[in-house]
Amino acid sequence: MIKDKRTTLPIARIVEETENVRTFTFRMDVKAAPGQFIMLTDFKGGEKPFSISDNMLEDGKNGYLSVSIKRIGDFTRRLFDMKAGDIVSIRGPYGTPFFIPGKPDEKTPEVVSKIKPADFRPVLCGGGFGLPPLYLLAKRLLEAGVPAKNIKAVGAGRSEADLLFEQQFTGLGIPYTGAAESLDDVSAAASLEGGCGRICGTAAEALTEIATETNFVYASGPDLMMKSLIPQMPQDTEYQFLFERYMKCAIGICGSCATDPGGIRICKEGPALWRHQVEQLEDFGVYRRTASGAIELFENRLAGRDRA
Amino acid sequence: MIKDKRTTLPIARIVEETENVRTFTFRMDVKAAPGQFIMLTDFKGGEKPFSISDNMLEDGKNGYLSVSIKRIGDFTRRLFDMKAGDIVSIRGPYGTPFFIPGKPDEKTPEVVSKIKPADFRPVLCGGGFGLPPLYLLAKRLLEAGVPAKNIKAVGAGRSEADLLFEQQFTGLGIPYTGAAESLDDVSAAASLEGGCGRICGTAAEALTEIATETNFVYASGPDLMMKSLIPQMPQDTEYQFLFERYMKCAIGICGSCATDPGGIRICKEGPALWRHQVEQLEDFGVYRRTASGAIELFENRLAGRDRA
Amino acid sequence: MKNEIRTEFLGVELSSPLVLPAGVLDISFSSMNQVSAVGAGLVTTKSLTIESRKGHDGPVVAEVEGGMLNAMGLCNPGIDAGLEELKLLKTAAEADVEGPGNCPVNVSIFATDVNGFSDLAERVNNSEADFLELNLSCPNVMDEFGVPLAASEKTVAEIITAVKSVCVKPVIAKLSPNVTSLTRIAGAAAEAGADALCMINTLGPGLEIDIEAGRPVLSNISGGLSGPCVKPVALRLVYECRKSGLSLPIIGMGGITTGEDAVQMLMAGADLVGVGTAVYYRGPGVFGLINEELLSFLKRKGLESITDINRII
Amino acid sequence: MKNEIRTEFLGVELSSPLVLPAGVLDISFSSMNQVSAVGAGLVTTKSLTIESRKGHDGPVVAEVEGGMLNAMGLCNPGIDAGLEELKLLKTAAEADVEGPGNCPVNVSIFATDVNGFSDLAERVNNSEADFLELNLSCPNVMDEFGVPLAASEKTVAEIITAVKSVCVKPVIAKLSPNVTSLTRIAGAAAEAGADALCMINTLGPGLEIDIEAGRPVLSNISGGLSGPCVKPVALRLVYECRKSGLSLPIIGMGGITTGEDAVQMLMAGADLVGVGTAVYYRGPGVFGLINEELLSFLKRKGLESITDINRII
Ligand SMILES: Cc1cc2nc3c(=O)[nH]c(=O)nc-3n(C[C@H](O)[C@H](O)[C@H](O)COP(=O)(O)OP(=O)(O)OC[C@H]3O[C@@H](n4cnc5c(N)ncnc54)[C@H](O)[C@@H]3O)c2cc1C
Ligand SMILES: Cc1cc2nc3c(=O)[nH]c(=O)nc-3n(C[C@H](O)[C@H](O)[C@H](O)COP(=O)(O)OP(=O)(O)OC[C@H]3O[C@@H](n4cnc5c(N)ncnc54)[C@H](O)[C@@H]3O)c2cc1C
Ligand SMILES: Cc1cc2nc3c(=O)[nH]c(=O)nc-3n(C[C@H](O)[C@H](O)[C@H](O)COP(=O)(O)O)c2cc1C
Ligand SMILES: Cc1cc2nc3c(=O)[nH]c(=O)nc-3n(C[C@H](O)[C@H](O)[C@H](O)COP(=O)(O)O)c2cc1C
Ligand code: FES
Ligand code: FES
Repeated sequence: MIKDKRTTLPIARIVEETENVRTFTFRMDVKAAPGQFIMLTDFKGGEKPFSISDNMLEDGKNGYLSVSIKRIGDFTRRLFDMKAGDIVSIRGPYGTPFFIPGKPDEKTPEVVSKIKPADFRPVLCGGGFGLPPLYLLAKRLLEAGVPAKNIKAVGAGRSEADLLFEQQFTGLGIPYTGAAESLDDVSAAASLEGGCGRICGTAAEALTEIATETNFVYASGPDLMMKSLIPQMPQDTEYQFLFERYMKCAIGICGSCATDPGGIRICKEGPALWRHQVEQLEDFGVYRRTASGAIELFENRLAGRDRA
Repeated sequence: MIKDKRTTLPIARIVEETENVRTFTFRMDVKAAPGQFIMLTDFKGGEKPFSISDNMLEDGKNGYLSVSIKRIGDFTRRLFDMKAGDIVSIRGPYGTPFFIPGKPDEKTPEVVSKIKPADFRPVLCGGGFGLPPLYLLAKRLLEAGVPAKNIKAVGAGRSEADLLFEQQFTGLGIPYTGAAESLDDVSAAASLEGGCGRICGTAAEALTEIATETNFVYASGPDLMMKSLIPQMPQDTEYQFLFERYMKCAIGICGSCATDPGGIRICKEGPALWRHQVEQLEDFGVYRRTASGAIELFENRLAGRDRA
Repeated sequence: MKNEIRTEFLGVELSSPLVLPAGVLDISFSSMNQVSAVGAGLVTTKSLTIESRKGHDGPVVAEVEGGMLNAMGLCNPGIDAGLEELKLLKTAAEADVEGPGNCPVNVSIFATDVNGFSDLAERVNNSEADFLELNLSCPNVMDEFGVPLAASEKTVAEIITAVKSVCVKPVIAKLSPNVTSLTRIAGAAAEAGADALCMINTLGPGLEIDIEAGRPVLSNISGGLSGPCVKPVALRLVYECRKSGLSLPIIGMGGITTGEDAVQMLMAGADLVGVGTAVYYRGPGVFGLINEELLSFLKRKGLESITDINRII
Repeated sequence: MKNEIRTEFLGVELSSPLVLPAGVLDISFSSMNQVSAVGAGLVTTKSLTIESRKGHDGPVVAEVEGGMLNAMGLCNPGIDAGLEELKLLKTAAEADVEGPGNCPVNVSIFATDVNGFSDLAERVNNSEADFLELNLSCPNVMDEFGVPLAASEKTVAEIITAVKSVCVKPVIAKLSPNVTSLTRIAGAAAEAGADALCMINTLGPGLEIDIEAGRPVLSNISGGLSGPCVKPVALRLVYECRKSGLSLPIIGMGGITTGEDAVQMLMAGADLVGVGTAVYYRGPGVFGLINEELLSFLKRKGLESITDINRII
């Protein structure tokens, strides 16, 4: 019996979110928890991880699965050349999803497991294509009984065009702060009353402004972005970060995605890690491993190319 | 996942039934239906089929499985040298078991499927080591609500020593007729009132005498013995016969046990066959296939050695 | 008949591309007739030898994860009795008014040298056989006969040349996966004049140990591996033969259990598809089931025939 | 530590006969440390090459019935970076007060010719490595490098001779099952001076086709088969090496997933037992689980140590 069946199917729909980000939707009836990812291939060389951003159509129709993809290199460029109806192949969902209040497991820190949904006041902070998986998370939080007004979303990016999913979050009644290093219209940087608006700055700066009543932070994005949030959180705030590491097998055997020094596999024990796990990482924000397994320092990397 | 697990375990108990027949009991908790068989090996060359004769100890303790084995050739001789505690290995149970009234399936002839247990009046007729599996059948018939007085058992054999399981059947309250071609004490051939006693003759002769009220015949034994019963049954009596054919795989792929001309596999569709299946057999009582698959006519075989 | 996928093979028309391979439900005419009736397009006899063989002592089979080990030991009634079964099969199939039992027959033979094969092949000339298959690859009689003949290009070529010179039936060479390069051996077989290839025979062989007894489960110690887990190896070998330029018809087998498996085998480059061990998992009716599954795949994809998927990867 | 089954291997004491084989959770010091901590007695690095390799494009794995295909393509950071991980591993293991992470390390290397292997072997001399393993048998880079080196007795012997002449560490030759006679190759390796053998590398390789796309699932087309279904083949090969008189220590691997499997491997003739793909089925904790299962088997049978079951069939 095969545990891990592959599904090869036509793309049901492609929606352009920004010039470089598109949401691909597939007719696939699987249980997908927020933070989990799929491996996607077109059988033309390359199979890559993408976080699940939704599992229904806007009209509420179930049995769909969406991922929002940023055009970066060869593989994603090929995807951007595809049309609805073209065939791709998916395996997954994989990985340990985000925590949902009221549903603790043995890994949930005690203080968090006691929070009732009604008292849960999380910030969902995503950088670039890190934001879409937080949209599925937001839906699940609402379903679990967390009031929309308790939740705040921060979308961060280099420019305004990188601020994803504003409509989707506000559509759920969740205030959305866009934080960009450069804004097209600087005057758009309004006051963040109600946590809604734009700031010309980083995710961390946005968090400082809106996190006053926050008791939990979910973040998803580049290591450095996530790391920059920690000093801005009120003391002792528990959090979960969604990690990216180079993925090959996605089923926990090749070791490509393992973090140092504990060997936590991002494809299995992650992508969502708890604060107590994050605090033990030595590689976090310092280096990543490339496809060969070689260590690449962020310093050197940033000197070269920046993709946040 | 392995469907067909082997169990290797010590022999729990060996009981001598007659000089050449011993009952081997194993501590094995499996669902065994009457007519089914196991494949038994000692890993010293040879694995042979034996019918399940019981699945509990006399004191009613469950979780046991028994087979009654006749010493015939090399393999069974080796078994007779074994003691309780020695290790053997078993796979199974295999095959389609006997019909139990009240539990028809799609293969059960309509007239039979309608008979209520209380109206079921079967004769259980076994030749040599064909009798023990009928003991498990008798137990299941009683459990299904067939009254003991409705059931008659016939044990047939060459000599009195071949008349097996008399005590077991009478212990269940089932009258037992022993039919032997030679009786030690011919005066023992009493009247068969109540269907209990001895006759000096064949299984067929015994059936003629006791089958007056019978509406079903179960038989188990050599082909020729079973075939001889047919003319003695009241017209239109439905029956099931338990077949033996050369078995190798016991899981339906090698074709060793297939019958002609329909290809019915005794290890799968058999050993228990219905009258309508039996009536189509061309090999029944005419020939068997040897270990090589070659056809061996009974005529020639009987001229050589007779093992009934 | 509704589930027909008519296919041509070496000039003979078959009602299905599914083949009953040597060794499964094919000792007696009855079994072969039954398998033909439920949907096989071609049935193969058990590998026949000059003299009858009772085969190895039991246990002869052991289920393992993903498949099965067997060491039947080439039990067969001998070539003469085997060819008698063919006569019975033809009679039985003709008697069957429904007709579908009447499929072509491939006679498998096994010998240990060139003369042995020629000898057997000549006897097959005057039989009802449609094809002759040379089992060059049984892994279960190595203690008796040494490394399978299919391990040597030279031996394979010699046997095929000799058999082709005496045999009037199309000759199929059955090859072993247990060699460093099956592709080279397939090439040698093609060059020597084989009309088609059949691959793969069982893999390994493999050993399973009963830890309670501390003994091998099979009395022959090891046995050939077949069933679902050998499928990837079979597909790769068929594919590599095609990639190497081999154009002979191939009967592809090894673990084919579902219509999806059969589609894969056709895509890899096989022309017919053998279904053996799957009888254990899905019963003899597996032939009808796979025919149905194959047809419904073609339909769903809007394809006319299996030639549309054949060799496409 | 409670689940210890102390074992000696080439003069080094191990806390368990279980080995992490090359290619599974062994790219970084962290993974190796973790596997050591949960019960492996010896960990092997990913096969290291002179230059770093990013490996094949995905998909690189495909689950199949009874096992898994992989074509990672020998991704590794290169020998120098790889040996750096060893330093990190030793530091990390020493920092771990609980201690069990501190197990010996086997460095696997891969090259395409004698000089390449000698070169790599020399670099390993001055490292923290306890053993050196020669991967002579990767089936996943055949397009790039041709048939595995382990297919030729002569090549195997040459490489081992050359490596032995430069390397101060005990040398383990890792062999391929995909040859006509592994036993002969094992014999050649022994004669050339290998200190131990490791078998088997992945089987086949195999091909899996996606029928919807009409494309091979793996970007490399084929990939090596591992996992439960290769166990019978691995057991048979280890057993045959022993039967042929080979007395070198053997690390037996291929599909070992449970304590029962490990017992079978020891009975077949292995001295240590590799556990790779089982990590997929049972997680990295599989090492601890198998240690427990092995111990409870020994206990139930009233045996003192694994030498009581070693090579008993
Ligand atoms: C858990 C996880 C979730 C992800 N979710 C999303 C998502 O929702 N949307 C999205 O657009 N992107 C996501 N990514 C990143 C995405 O996988 C890469 O952007 C993509 O693989 C780039 O491929 P490329 O060929 O276009 O670019 P390349 O030129 O091949 O690579 C560009 C960069 O992408 C990253 N990358 C490439 N291959 C992999 C790989 N196999 N595993 C991990 N990172 C890789 C590396 O950082 C690399 O430097 C996620 C990554 C991970 C690990
Ligand atoms: C379904 C079935 C149920 C059986 N139940 C019983 C039983 O409950 N008790 C019992 O004593 N015997 C039973 N037998 C018969 C038993 O299997 C044989 O008596 C036994 O195999 C003889 O082995 P041997 O080596 O001692 O004798 P051998 O000298 O090898 O054989 C003597 C005869 O036993 C039969 N036989 C041998 N091997 C096989 C085989 N693999 N399959 C079928 N028949 C074989 C043949 O008729 C052969 O001529 C049953 C057979 C079948 C097919
Ligand atoms: C029980 C059994 C017996 C077999 N006997 C033979 C044989 O006599 N001759 C032969 O060429 N192949 C024989 N084979 C091999 C099959 O013909 C086939 O090549 C192999 O089993 C792979 O196909 P499968 O996985 O569909 O069974 C046998 C296989 C099995 C399972
Ligand atoms: C993902 C993966 C990567 C592997 N990489 C290597 C490798 O780099 N070098 C090597 O010698 N063997 C490699 N192997 C083979 C294993 O070391 C082992 O020989 C094989 O998988 C059989 O054992 P298993 O069934 O327990 O996995 C790899 C196996 C897997 C599954
Ligand atoms: S990608 Fe996580 S272990 Fe392979
Ligand atoms: S014994 Fe019945 S088919 Fe093999």
